[in-house]
Amino acid sequence: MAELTLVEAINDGFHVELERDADVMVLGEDVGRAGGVFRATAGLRDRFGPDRCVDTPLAEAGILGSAVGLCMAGWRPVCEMQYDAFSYPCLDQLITHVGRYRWRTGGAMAFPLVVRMPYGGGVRAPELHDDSPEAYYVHTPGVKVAIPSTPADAKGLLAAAIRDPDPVVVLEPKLHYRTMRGEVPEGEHVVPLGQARTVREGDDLTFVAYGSMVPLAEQAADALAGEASVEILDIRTLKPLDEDALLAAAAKTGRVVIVQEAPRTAGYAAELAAILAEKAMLDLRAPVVRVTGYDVTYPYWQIEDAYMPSVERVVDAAHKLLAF
Amino acid sequence: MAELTLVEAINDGFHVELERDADVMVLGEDVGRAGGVFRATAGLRDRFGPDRCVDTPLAEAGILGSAVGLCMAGWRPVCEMQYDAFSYPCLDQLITHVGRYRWRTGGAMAFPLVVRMPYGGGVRAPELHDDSPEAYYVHTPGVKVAIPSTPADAKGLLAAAIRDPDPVVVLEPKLHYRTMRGEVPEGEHVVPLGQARTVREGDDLTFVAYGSMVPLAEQAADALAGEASVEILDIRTLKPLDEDALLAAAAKTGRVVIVQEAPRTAGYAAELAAILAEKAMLDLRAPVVRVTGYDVTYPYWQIEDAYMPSVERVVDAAHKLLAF
Amino acid sequence: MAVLPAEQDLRRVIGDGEGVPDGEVEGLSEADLLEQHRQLVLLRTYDERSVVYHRQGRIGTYAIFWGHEAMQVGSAYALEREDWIFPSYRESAIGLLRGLPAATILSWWRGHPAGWWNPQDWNVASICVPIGTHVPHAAGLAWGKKLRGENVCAIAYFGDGATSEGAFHEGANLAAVTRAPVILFCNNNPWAISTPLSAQTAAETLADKAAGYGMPGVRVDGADVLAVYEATREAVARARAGEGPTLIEAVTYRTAPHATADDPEAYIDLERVEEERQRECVGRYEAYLRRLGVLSDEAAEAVRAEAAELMREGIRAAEAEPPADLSLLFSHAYAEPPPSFASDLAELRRVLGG
Amino acid sequence: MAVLPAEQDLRRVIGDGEGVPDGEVEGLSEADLLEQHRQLVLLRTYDERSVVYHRQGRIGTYAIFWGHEAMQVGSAYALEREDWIFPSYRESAIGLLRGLPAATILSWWRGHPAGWWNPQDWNVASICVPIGTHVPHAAGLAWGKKLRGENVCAIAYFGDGATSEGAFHEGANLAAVTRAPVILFCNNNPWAISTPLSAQTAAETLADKAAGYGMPGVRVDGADVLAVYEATREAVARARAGEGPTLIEAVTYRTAPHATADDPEAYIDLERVEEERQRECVGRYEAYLRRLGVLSDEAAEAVRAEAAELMREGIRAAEAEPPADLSLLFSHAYAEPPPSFASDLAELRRVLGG
Ligand SMILES: Cc1ncc(C[n+]2csc(CCOP(=O)(O)OP(=O)(O)O)c2C)c(N)n1
Ligand SMILES: Cc1ncc(C[n+]2csc(CCOP(=O)(O)OP(=O)(O)O)c2C)c(N)n1
Ligand SMILES: [Mg+2]
Ligand SMILES: [Mg+2]
Repeated sequence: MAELTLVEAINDGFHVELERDADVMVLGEDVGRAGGVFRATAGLRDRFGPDRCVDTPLAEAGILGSAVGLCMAGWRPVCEMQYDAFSYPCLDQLITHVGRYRWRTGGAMAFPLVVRMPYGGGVRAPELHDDSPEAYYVHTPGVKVAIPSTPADAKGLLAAAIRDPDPVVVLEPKLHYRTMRGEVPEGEHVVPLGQARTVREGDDLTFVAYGSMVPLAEQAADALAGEASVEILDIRTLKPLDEDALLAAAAKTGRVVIVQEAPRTAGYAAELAAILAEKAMLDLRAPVVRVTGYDVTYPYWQIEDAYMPSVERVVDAAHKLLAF
Repeated sequence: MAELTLVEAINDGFHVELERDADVMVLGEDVGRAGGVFRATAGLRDRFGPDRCVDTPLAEAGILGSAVGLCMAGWRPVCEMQYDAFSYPCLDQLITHVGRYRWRTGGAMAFPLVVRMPYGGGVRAPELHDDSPEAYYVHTPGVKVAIPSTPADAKGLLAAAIRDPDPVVVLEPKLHYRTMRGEVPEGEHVVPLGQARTVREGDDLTFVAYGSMVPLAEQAADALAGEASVEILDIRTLKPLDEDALLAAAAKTGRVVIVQEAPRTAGYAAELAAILAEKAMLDLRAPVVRVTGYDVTYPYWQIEDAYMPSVERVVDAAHKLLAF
Repeated sequence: MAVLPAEQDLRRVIGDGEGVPDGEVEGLSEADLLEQHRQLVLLRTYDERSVVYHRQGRIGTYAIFWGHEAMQVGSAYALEREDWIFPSYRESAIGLLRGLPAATILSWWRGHPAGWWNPQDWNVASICVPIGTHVPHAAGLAWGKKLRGENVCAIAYFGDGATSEGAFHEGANLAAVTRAPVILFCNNNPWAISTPLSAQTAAETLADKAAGYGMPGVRVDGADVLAVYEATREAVARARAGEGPTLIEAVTYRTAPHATADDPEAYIDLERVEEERQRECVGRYEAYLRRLGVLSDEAAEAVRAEAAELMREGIRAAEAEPPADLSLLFSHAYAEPPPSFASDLAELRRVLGG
Repeated sequence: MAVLPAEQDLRRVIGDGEGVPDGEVEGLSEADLLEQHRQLVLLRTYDERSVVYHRQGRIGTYAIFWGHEAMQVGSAYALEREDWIFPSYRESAIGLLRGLPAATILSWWRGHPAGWWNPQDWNVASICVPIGTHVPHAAGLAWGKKLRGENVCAIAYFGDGATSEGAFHEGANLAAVTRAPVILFCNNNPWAISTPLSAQTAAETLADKAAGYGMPGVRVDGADVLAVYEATREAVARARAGEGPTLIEAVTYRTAPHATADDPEAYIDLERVEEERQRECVGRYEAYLRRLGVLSDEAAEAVRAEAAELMREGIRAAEAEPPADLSLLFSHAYAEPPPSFASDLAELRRVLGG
């Protein structure tokens, strides 16, 4: 076990996977010479050569579109989108081809590509470096979506995504790239897709979160210490969802707060709440509450902390449920 | 009152609005010379000239991007995306600019543009002429979304969208473009955004739907005649949502079926269900059930009817709730 | 070879039997010439029969390619079997040239799962519907094969309208930067449904776009199967030599509706259409072969009969396909389907069954 | 005017004081020459101070434009006040040339709402962050103004990397088709963060892309303010004459990091950077003016002092801005905010208040 930051864990995962499988290649803007603007791909170009860690032209749709062709040529391309909001130009390729091509071939051809990107706010960055676009990806058939919340999961989910026979989108909480350190297994480390993680056990309340909202949920749970014992579920894979874990965590306490950084309306938290409304009716002792970003453009960074779900807002929601 | 098909009503609305306001212009692929592949813009080029009904190059991002500039020049552009699935290239402009530009200007500049497109399946078309992409649009801050289900609303919501100071996306049920006729008020006709429509009153069950799923909900309600009396709510404007109407319709029966054609996961029905899970808890007598398309690529058209929500599936859901 | 000088360097091989002399293409045997004729007739027959089948309600909406056959045959004939073809809906039947059964393609237009072939069986990618989006796929495949040291080219077919799409631009640029062995084949027919080329671009020629990517751009008469063949052969040679992509602009005219659903009367000049139909590519090539004394009436008749039979057999087989099973809704979306698919399918069967 | 012949038609006016003679631009008075000098110094000062302010933690991440001043001043000087400017983050301070307060731009980099100006007050659009996506905006505005019979041009600034984006392509094509009076101004510096031009395109020059859109393409030395001015003036004249857009490729070299967050040592040749810094545009222009005898030490000093004072005042004013109120989260998203906004804000105040 090594103690690594979240982005170091991703870099470590890349080195292990490219070493393990010669078909894996990395492409994107500035992933090669610079090793990525966050250094997630540092050292790959020197170690595996410029053909397996490619600085592409500045063209997100072209990157993902060519990755489709690379899959057809037998590669397992891992595409980096430099930031969340700069992934939008690739949505067309993702929706019209990446998620559909396997189906088109009657299952005869696999498209084992990965699209990964830093996502989320709180980093005092200029406009459009702060988005949480997971809902766009989750709603798209044919693609899987994972979001790690710890260094170990960041490495393990990336490995699982790279090894998966289907397209996987991985969003990485950039807020914690360098601010979060944790124990990370050395060498090969795979966290299977489709398995949620129980962060802590509790009896009175259940917090459901993923990515950068997991540490926040933990802080909120700490703030409630003495008052209520909180179960925290880290979804980890948004699609396919570990529905059993969700239902179990909800049934255990009957009081659920879902925390999501993205704007509320039609965000992923709505899907989780809808599943509970359909399948956990008799287990729920209180309304299902969402604590989310607001339905507005991500703001000027001087007030971004007020946009982001906060410990205060999660605790407030918890109090509502406890008082219900 | 004239008896028009749904697409005739849209065309009528265009003629009225372009006549009323010289700042309104239409642009898109084949909207001019051909009057649109569905004839929604027929006659506009001849009547208002090639500068107010423009055949653009084949470039969806360019169409919407230039519409942003056209707004800055004082126009009210109405952009046609030729089909649902061909609107995806414009998502980047929509998310990064259309929904944000007013905010960037501190509210000083308005972007009164409309993006409209035929959407949905059931028309025996080749691949990618059948998508229901509303969730992508609804989740995007700064844009409003409307989906009519009748000829009169198709005209009235288009007029409201054109007159609205903010960007509005209008999805039109292409399945009913020519198969649905109805009374349409002549001349100016505006259906305000943000108001749902009670299609019929009922006491035992509530069906919530929009667009092409509204007639289906009505057929399902007919099929249940004698067995249960069904309230049907047509959401009409997905954002801003008429939340009061939704909560009232749910409270009235306590048993809610939401019908959506799009794939289930993270679709708009999830948002409706989530709102009920948070705000209608004490009114609900049964789980909130979603009847939706499946989480797969829209299928080969020979089996598309099995993909689409059917009267049978809605009735089956209704029986579940009645038996709960 | 002798290519005629033509307006805007439009390359031609076939003359007009009068003032304009015939040229010839080096290295093409009589057998090659007749095989390309057979292929032209095959595509022409497929297209004409498909329009009939559509009228009879036996296939759905269909994108007509009447008059585009020479572009498809000439270019595909310059490829090896290992080379990959990325067709748009306009080249839906190009797989026939590699033995893909007519029934398969007809099934595609019938919306039946039997129409979705395995691209690896024919090195023919799935029919691309969203305009221009397959250009990066072809670039990526060609680049990826090159990286693996496989000597394989790719060709992507798209129209004049497609050159306006960002996907074309990003794919072409990426192909050039990676020196991918890919041919970007533009069918300039010069309409995008109802939008004329003049509303599509202000460029003098579409080949002018090539310089902006640092690749050669070639203009060829798209109704001249031999000129198309020769231009493509040169592009393939460049690609195999590691010199990267080529943009070929094949100029023709869309004399048929965009698709069976389209009525061009609203926007097209029907007299112009009539003129253009006189120059259609199959007749032109037959006349050329006859002037060369290579094609006999019997041979031509035999080829037509063979194609007609293939279509009869094709539609019969397509219509003989058993109805698609519901379970196909959930097949092929993922390698390992999520548990929800099984329960969704079970519920669907129960509901429809009951 | 006398433009020097240069490699790949790179237009120059300013000589090197030795072998290469100075040229001059017709119609520019001494006052014009000095005003452009003032503007160069203004931008240079803004940039250098901003880097310091960033180190002091007074502004956030900042995109440095050291060495890009001549491109911005020369091109903007060829515009009228009614003409619209569409800057990228690289031209964040170009509004200064129209009197936009430094405090406003500094506030943008400070992430404070005071940094979001009203574009109509200055005919300077919002700073565009997503690469190339403002090209269609500029095209649309110019087209829209033309349709209204207003004699207004637009200019869009973007980099070499931006030319790879589909948005650039679609915007440029649309501008040409509509003959929009817009100048597409490409700052070829020739890096996109760490990606060299050679990995961005295989084209010989970026100006070669112009032919593909049917517009003129001009290459100019981006460190020569007068050459940039003159080329832009010609493009503006064409635009006003109804002849449509022009692509200007201004060639320079990025000698600073991409932004304050970037460390180029990993990818750039530092010796090359040093050489290039010797050719930087402000010093070159000052030497030119001195050779002409137009610029005195006092005048130069005065201009620098004025600029320094403007920055001191700017950062003071920016830092004097009151903290942004939470309610701004919900302002400006919609003309009429939905009811949910009021309750969201009330809840937020309650929660944070308590
Ligand atoms: C991205 C996208 N936008 C719109 C369409 C609808 N559409 C189908 S064919 C067509 C015209 C294509 O013209 P062109 O590229 O010249 O090819 P052609 O049909 O003439 O062969 C359009 C707009 C589409 N299929 N994909
Ligand atoms: C669509 C998009 N993708 C990626 C980025 C991240 N990014 C910011 S600047 C930059 C490089 C731009 O290079 P260039 O166009 O040459 O302009 P320059 O910065 O050199 O002025 C990149 C990739 C972005 N801002 N937008
Ligand atoms: Mg065409
Ligand atoms: Mg650059």
